[in-house]
Amino acid sequence: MEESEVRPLLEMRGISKVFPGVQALSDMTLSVMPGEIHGLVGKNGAGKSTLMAVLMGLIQPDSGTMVIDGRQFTAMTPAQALEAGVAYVPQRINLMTSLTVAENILAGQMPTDRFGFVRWDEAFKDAAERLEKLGLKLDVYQRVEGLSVAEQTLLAISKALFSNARLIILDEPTAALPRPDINRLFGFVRSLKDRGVAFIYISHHLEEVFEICDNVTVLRNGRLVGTYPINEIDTAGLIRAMVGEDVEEYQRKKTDGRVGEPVLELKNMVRRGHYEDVNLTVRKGEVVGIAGLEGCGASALAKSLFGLDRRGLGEVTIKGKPYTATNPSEALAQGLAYLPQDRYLYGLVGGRPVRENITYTVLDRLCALFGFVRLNKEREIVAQYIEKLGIVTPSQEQAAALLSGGNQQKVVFAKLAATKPDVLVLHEPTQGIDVHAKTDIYQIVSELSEDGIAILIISSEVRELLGVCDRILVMYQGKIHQEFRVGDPNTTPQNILLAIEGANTCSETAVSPNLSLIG
Amino acid sequence: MPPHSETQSGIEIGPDEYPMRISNKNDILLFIIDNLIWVFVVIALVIFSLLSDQFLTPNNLVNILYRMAALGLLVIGQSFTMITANFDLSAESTMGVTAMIAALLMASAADGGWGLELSPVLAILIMLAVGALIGLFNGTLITRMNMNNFITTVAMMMVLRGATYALSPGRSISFFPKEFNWLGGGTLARIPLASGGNLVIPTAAVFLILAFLVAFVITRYRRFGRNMYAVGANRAAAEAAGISSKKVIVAVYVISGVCAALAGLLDAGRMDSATPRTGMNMIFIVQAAAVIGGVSLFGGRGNLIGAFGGVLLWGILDTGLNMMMVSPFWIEVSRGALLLFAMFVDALKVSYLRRTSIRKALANNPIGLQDQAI
Amino acid sequence: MKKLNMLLGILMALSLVLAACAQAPTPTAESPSEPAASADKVTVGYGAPELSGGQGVIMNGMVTGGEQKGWAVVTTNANFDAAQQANQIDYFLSLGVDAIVVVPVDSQAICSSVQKAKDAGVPFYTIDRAPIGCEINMTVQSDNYLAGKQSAEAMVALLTEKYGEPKGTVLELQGDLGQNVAQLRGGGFNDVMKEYPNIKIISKPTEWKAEKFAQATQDVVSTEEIDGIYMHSDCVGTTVVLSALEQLGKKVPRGEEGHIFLTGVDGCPDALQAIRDGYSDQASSQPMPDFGVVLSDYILSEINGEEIKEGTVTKEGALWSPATIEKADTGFMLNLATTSVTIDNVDEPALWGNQAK
Amino acid sequence: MFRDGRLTQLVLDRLIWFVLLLVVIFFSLRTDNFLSGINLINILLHASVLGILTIGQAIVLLSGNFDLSQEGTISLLTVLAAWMMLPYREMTLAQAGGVGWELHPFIVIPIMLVLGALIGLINGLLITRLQMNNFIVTLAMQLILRGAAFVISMGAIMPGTPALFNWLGGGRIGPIPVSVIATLIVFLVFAYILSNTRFGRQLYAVGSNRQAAAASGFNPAKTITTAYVIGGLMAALASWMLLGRLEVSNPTLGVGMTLETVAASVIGGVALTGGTGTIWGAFSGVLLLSVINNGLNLMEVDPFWVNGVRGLIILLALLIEAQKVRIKVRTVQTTVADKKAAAS
Repeated sequence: MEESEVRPLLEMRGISKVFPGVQALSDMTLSVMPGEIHGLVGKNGAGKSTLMAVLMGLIQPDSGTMVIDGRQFTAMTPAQALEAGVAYVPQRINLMTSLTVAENILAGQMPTDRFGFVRWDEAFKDAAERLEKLGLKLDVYQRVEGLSVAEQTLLAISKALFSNARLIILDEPTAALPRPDINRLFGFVRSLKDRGVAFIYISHHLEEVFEICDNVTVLRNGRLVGTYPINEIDTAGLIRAMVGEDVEEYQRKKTDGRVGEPVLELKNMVRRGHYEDVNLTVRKGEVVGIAGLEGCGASALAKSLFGLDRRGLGEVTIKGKPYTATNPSEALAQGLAYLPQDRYLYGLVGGRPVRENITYTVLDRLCALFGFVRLNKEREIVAQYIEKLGIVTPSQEQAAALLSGGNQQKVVFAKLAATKPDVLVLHEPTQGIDVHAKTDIYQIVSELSEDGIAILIISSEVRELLGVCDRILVMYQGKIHQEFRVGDPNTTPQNILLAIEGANTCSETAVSPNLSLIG
Repeated sequence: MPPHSETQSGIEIGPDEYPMRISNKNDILLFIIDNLIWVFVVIALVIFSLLSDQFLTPNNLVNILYRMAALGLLVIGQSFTMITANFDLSAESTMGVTAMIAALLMASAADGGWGLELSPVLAILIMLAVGALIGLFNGTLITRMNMNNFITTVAMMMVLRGATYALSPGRSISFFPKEFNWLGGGTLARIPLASGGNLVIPTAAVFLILAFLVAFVITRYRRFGRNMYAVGANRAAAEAAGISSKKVIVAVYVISGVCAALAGLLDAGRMDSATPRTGMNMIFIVQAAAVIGGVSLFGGRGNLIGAFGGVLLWGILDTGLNMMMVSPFWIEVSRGALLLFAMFVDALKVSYLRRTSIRKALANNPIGLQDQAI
Repeated sequence: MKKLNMLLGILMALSLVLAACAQAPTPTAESPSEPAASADKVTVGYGAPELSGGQGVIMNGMVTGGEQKGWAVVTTNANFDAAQQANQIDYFLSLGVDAIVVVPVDSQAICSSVQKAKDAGVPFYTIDRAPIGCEINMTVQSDNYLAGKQSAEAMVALLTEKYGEPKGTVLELQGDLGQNVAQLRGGGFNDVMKEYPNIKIISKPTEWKAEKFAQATQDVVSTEEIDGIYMHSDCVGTTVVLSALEQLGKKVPRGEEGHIFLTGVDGCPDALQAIRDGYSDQASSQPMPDFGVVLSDYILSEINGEEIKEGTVTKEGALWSPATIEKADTGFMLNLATTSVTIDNVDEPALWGNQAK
Repeated sequence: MFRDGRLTQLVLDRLIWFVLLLVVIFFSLRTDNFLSGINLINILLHASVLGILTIGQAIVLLSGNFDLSQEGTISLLTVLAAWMMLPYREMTLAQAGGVGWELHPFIVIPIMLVLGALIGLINGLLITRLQMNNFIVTLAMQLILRGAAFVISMGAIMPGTPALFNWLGGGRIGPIPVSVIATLIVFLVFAYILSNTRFGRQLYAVGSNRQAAAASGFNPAKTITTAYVIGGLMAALASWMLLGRLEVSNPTLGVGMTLETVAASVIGGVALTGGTGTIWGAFSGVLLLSVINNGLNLMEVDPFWVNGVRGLIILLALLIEAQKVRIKVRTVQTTVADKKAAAS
């Protein structure tokens, strides 16, 4: 009993992995105690995913050993990993969308009677109960394809828990979650922690790492930088460890909102159930942020503007001209471009070369007679944007899917910027992107705004908005709830977070982010 | 499975894989819509019984089942593979080759057989085994060798048909023992009718219904069945849930092979002979029946009851058109037109579902983009 | 709204198509409304194995034969599918036809249906192919095996004439080897050829597909020294093979250097024309249109309760006459003579290939 | 060299050509005049009609759909063309003349192409506008079209199409058949179109990620419809070629060609799920099939076995081809790793 207390649940020693031409991991060491929440941070390509792949048995390490709960492995199969109690919750949720919630929860182990026949009533009951325990309200009869992204994420995490995992790897779990869900998740993670379940928590949201983790391990270029107790390091230090040198928080040179004539104007936009009397103006060269909880109406507003969704009533003008687009092509034609939240689904055509992805929006302008693309002109333009946005790619012909997250996002940016829009709507522009790339993206945003483009950013990262925007609008329950002008004394993260929560302060939600922001 | 393939066709938002809860009006409506295939079946029955007075006789109705028996078995096998997002185009040839092998085993050398003159039971067992083996082979090639299931089974289709021709060679073999023909050609009972004459119940008709029932129970009430859906819906996720997708896929191909062998048995028994062409050109019709019945070409959707409806519909069209004495020159056209019509009504259903987005699934999936983009 | 209108439009269009199909002009069938088998009117069910080439002719023959007698002839097409044919015979039985005439897709598989017809007391006849292994009322055929032999003999003669001895290479373009027509036509041909070891036979299956006739000819003729070509069906083959030869620059008229002998079974119009033009040499012409007409007489007589007797049948000016009726174990067999058509008798007006419909 | 596995990938992407090479070697060893010039021309000749059809099929597949109606289009258009061109002949049995319009080929050919395009358009509209299942719609269309061919011809053949019309299918320029040249040109054209035109981009985008394509301002419905129209056009072109070569119409023409075209495309690396594959890949598939058919015609194979052997060879080819997937997986992993290295 005694030694099992002290014995770590997971111990990885001297793990090395060489891919032809790249040392993905060298002599990595990682040790997780039972009931520990262990942060794992590092830039994209630092080796986090490779390390996890080794732990999941997806990749066989060249050297090194793993001890899971006293059992020693040099290499293992995914089955062994599962059996040893390791579960992985990926960033991009991977569920059986055409099947019911219950079946997704019980996949592979549907309850059967003694003749081996599936007992549906029990299945649904069981699934419902399990979800109930997590305080998760989901219709177990519903097909997963009918759930929202947030719901799907929660379901995926719950699934991992149901598979009796002792060690759960959470990879960017909060990427698509609104604050209350994050709190629920964290609360739940903590409750499990008390029961001795260990977590490896991978995230780019450092404040969350500070909020939830006990220890944090930093990787850089496939090597271990160090493992720190969370209370012995601060944000700056962590970033320093990740990046290798000091990077101060990004601060864009703010323009004064009054200069420049209005470009995008919304008057009394109403779409029942989504948003009501939204009035806002974005001026030339101005960057306006919209903050709010999931379902506060911001994303609905953005989608509607771009024609991905019905618009409802209300008047929209761009540079004084009425804006009437009902679908993306019209939207682009009338000067409004939109960077979608899910770049995998709406942003990129992963299988196609970077070159094509960048010029999709401007083909018409590139086309000569009979729609023949003028290739050299195309290459020119693409080269420009690759250079301008600093996209790291071996060639224009590289398949977009093979780029790192940050570079993929830059490609999407290039695609939009190429249309020379008057208005650019960005939805979570830095989601799942490493710190370095984020800074690049912010740089890009400010350059674009200097080009005179009116920019509207919808983001859940308050610090990001504070860094980039001139004004920050907070939406709550479909209405514009409050406006903050950056630079005003009362424009503090705390106040904004409070506003996001709808001003009525419930301690837990208000306090936890503060901690991280103060750090 | 590419996202658009789903939005392509209505029927893939077909009957549910889970027991329907009839709690409110919407659900009842949904239930009807989800089982639209049966509405088609009824409509077809009505139309044809109006057009031809010999149509709506008990014997004729039973005979529809009897005639569709072989097709039905193939549809079962195909549905199993399709639910796991695979095709088995070799089924039609498997049907042919197994029937021929059984015949060769039973026939005397004089009748062109191998002169073994095996007992029917033995022959049947062997043909089923052969079917299973073929399935095993298909499955192994596809899972272990990473070969494309569509094209692999097409190649197998050629190989097996060739084998049938070569084994026979080219000749039909006929006149099997009664026991062999019992399943395919035998009659189970004769029920005297008030209108005079007997209602003849062929074994094949009953067997077909039983087979579909069993298949349905397997796909809905056995773990294996649910694993099939899991694999078809999202192979990676299924793997993550500890389901060995390769095992499942191999298994469904074996099942498909056995079903094809049974189809061969039914056909040979009914015709009392095995021809080198047995089963030829059936596969597209088989897939059509399955798809009309709501089984998705891309896996994870549809159920066996629906597929049964598809078989029935096809049988009714076939019988009806022939009994209406449509000129053979026109019959293909009519069949195609009716098929198109069924698909069209089905499409209406989907657009209705989307308008009154009863199901979030439909509201969510991006069909909308396409409409507005036009 | 626009969408809805379009839906309606298409709905209309489709229902029109359907209507068209339902009341399709069925030259052969009575309108479905009135019961097919009424006491006064004789109804005959005719099952064709397919409809292209010679089979269309045979069906038309049966239809004309029936119409002359004022019968209703219900026609179906099995598309080479024995099971489908069985279905269609079931339909005939449930329609209560007075007689069933079938060109069997498969001579053995047909027997199960024959049994059903017997049980229902409906007389059963076949055309072109006798059943194997069961007894029916009567078969009207002209021996496919014989036809094959005739073509073979013609080919042998031509080769002997060319080389002074029977030798050379012959390309045999086979039908679908899964059907016994092809088997008989091939069998007759090869049984003759067996006796001439110096004649090399290259056999290529074509499944009756015109493309495959062309491809096989192209491939073989361009790579081998071919003296002659024998086609299991000159209806499908003649034009195709000749055009293939032409494209190879090997379409040479009779008598000139490098002429490739062409023989085949069926005796289709274009085959006869080719013989006239001197590109083809022989066709074993079967009196296909007559099958039905002749048979209809015997059906009538049986309906009137008369017996069919063995012996010889003669008809003025008919090429098939004199024909013999004999009692085989598969029932009465009326063998119509096959005519070996060469340049000498190609203009014989009685040849079906020379007749207009 | 193999460091980033580019060379490996280069080879793997073209593996099908090596498989083709293997098959060619096999046949040239087993038969005498396989490699003779005239026979190579034969191979190309047989590749022509199938090739044209496969282009259409491949493009529809790239958009993520099937087109089973092509073979029906062939049946109908060949019959229709003969029917419109040939002089009226009193219908001798089994063989018909035309309707008596005796239209000039220059009128008939455009009609054929227009009809082909029209059929494609109907397919496309039914599938995109009404969300009908592409598989069933085109299958039904196939039944209808072939049925119509039988209705028009009453099953009879119509021989003797005019020489002018036959030029494409039967004519030769020097030793080279016109159809071969035409086919190669069409392949070039479409290879270029797919890589270098707006439509090509849209096709691939829609095929591989419909939502992203729509969000980039494309119109998936339009693209798919266009794909079907091209499919129909190619079918019409193929009909012209085929009828020109055979010089006789027959309602059964084209039976079973759908499988061949899909097979050729897939062998050539066109994915049934859309978005991946190239015209040249499809071309390699076509070549492989026609090489096999031709080789079997030259080889002394028992006719009963021909089809079996054919299937076997295809199976083997696939087996070899399939092995690349495993190796590929590894290479891709490495490339990703590289990117990561590059990023950090």
